[in-house]
Amino acid sequence: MGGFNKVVSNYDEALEGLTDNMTVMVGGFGLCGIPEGLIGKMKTMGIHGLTCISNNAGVDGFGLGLLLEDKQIKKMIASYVGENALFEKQLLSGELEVELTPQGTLAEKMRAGGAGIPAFFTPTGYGTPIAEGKETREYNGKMYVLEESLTADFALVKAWKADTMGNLIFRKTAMNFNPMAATAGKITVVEVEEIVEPGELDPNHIHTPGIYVNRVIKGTFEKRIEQLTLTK
Amino acid sequence: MGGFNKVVSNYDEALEGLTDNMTVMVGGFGLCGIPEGLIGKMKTMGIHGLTCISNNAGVDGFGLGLLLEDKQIKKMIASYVGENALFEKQLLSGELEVELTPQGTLAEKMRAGGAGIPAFFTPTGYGTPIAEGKETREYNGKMYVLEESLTADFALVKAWKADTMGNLIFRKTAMNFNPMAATAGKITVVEVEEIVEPGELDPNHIHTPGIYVNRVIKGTFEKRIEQLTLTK
Amino acid sequence: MALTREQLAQRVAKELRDGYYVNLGIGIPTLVANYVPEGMDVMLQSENGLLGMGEFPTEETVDPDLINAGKQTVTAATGASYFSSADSFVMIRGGHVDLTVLGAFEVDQNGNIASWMIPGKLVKGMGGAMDLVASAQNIVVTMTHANKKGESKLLKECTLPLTGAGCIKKVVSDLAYLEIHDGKFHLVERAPGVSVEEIIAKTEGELVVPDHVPEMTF
Amino acid sequence: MALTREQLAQRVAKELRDGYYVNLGIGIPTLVANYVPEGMDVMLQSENGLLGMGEFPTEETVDPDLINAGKQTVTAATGASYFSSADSFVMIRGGHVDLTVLGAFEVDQNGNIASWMIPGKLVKGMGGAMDLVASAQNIVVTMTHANKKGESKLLKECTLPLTGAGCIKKVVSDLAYLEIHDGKFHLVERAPGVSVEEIIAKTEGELVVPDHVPEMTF
Repeated sequence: MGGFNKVVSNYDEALEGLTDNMTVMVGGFGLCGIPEGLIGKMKTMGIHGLTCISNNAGVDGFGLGLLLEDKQIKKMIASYVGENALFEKQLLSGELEVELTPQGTLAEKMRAGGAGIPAFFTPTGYGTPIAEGKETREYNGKMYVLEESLTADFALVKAWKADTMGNLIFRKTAMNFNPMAATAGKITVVEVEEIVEPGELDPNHIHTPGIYVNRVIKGTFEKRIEQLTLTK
Repeated sequence: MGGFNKVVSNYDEALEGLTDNMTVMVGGFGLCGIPEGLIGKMKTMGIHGLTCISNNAGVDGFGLGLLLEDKQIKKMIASYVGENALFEKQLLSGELEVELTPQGTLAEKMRAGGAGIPAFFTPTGYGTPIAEGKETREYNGKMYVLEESLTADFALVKAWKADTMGNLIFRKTAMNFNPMAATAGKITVVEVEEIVEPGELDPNHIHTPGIYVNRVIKGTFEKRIEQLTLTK
Repeated sequence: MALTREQLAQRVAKELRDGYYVNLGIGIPTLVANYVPEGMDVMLQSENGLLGMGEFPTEETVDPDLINAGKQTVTAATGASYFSSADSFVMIRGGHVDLTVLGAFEVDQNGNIASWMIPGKLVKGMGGAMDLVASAQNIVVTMTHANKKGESKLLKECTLPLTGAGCIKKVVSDLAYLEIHDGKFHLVERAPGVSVEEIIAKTEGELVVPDHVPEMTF
Repeated sequence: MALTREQLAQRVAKELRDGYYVNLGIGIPTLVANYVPEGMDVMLQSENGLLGMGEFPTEETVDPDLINAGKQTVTAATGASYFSSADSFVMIRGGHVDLTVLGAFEVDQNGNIASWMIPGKLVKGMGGAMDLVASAQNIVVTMTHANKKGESKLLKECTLPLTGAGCIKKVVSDLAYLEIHDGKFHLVERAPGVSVEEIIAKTEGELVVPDHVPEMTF
């Protein structure tokens, strides 16, 4: 399948075209299901002025936290950013801008971006600071806020398995924001644990069809655990 | 799992509470993936004045076409209704009302209904009769139409397999409108080919989690083919 | 000679590129699948919930759970995936499909298309056509240039209710390949043996004709 | 005596019903899972994308790909399912979750809740809390009745930026179980050994006190 072989062999190729001041959407929840190698590559590329859309901003020294070390992120769109001392420092000093977005609204904004829906009404945030300056409207006696969708120049996604055509399967809760990110990037790059041949993934159970995926790279993952909690 | 056993043993129980003049959302595309037994039960129950939300209206003598024979449907919300002589007759005589909705808008209205999103903007239908009387708005130089979501008193869904907790897996293109319908019914009833024990379905590949499902019934299916096309 | 249905499909197939995800409408557009150029791979999207539509099945492989948007029994190609109709229109509305081919009753010089409703006749519904034309970047309309009475279907302004507004840029008719921009039809190719004069005569909309109009090749 | 964290969780657990799908917030709400009444089954929803959260794993079964919304490693219960965060909030926003339990800084007599932001302190974000309170029909807030200085956290009007407006109907504090309707707090139960006078003294918002206020049972 010549035209559908999305596999690239190195990170240079994977992130070709990603430059300063772009908007990058990154899958993951905390450190779970993040494209570790692609984030690492963004660090070594030294690109700056990034707007990152991701539910969280990593921790000191891992995940998107790596990009904070050299102040590569200009603006963060996220729902929760409290795991990171460097983040706090740059936020308070004004070096970093944050647009806090409720988690469900963030997920839906990403889905809407990929789905060609520019805006939708949600009950989330009505009557709170999140709704300030936004249009509100009543439906069936309840108040809703109009929220606009999000897209990105690049979407960086972590999946479990891909076939060479970019069909994806995620694993357990490492799915999280990855499927929506995959649909919302002008260029979508997926880092996976395993690449298989077309036909090896059950068509009935593909989470993300290859139509959304531009590049696939096989990564190696540390999968750092943020909160190790064990049964006593 | 006492409180999570959704299995009912007969169609009376499956459709208990469904009465005249209710709104019923029905999964399926043409005759593919329709809850045959639940539709048959609606016919024998003799309920009338129904508003049916379904992509199509069946054919003469099968699918939702069965409900036309006794004029049980008052209003049809669908994207394509051209397979049915009885439908045409009742439409022209004014006995039946039709609200034609573009297929993608219909699918999204059903998803939005289940997702607590009362309205969204879509490019579909702008400048056409579909947009008449609806709010339109420009985003990034393109025009969009505001569409409202759909929910129903009952959602009737056809799935391939369910576990007793109502977790569902669909098969091939028999999925179609069923997953969205499952989320948008006040009461969601699912007719399946096979019921298995909890734990037998791979949690990574459940299409519809049981949270949306109120009742599960094992059916038998004719699976009539509308357009048999074979390789010559 | 006006193009046959097969020739129309053949000409449209020249718009395919290796690696394209393509949605083909019912009728002539469906035939385009038979003319994918040698050595080129395309994936066909069917809006009911299938990416990677294969050939029609045999009597042995036919499966009522596997149909296309025309409700025909089909098979799945290697690398196919199934998904809900909502997810299918995420692909379509989100602009992820590379090429959409569909038929029309009328197209006008402003890129409007009418393809779903003839007032006074029974309205069967628009199916997915409105979503497809509203969202795709690259749409090819394939149609006859004129109706059976010889009246043009490439108009200054559509007379029938629209399917979409300002969205059509390419038309393959049985007489010509035309592009639409700047509020005009632009004649690009003519069907083999069809004169520029005939095309001009059968085009009601404003038509820009270059000095040289090559014949189509297939 | 004011309730302990464990007792708070125990009292909240009395709001569970067999067959409930439940979202438990971080902190005390998480402990509610330890007090599901005998013979009752509930399914725990975690908003990152898990329905059917099980116990914490052992060293052998721990899996970095399986965490809850508090980023703790967990397991999956029998009958669990995984899904995207968008699909997770279809459940939440669509009102499919039967019971939501979360903490708060302040609640007021109009059902407003403030739980995510203290101006002047660093703002870490609201996570999924705003979605949860905006959509759930049945929310229990569990919190201390007053802060460490003895100042009431059950107010006439929240002083902190809101998480949600007019959405809270039930509060289990360390002193009492209260319901909110008609713009007032209604005292329903008091913690064992806590006097009605203490509850009145520590409730700034308008409080309706019935003649008899039973002690909580667990």
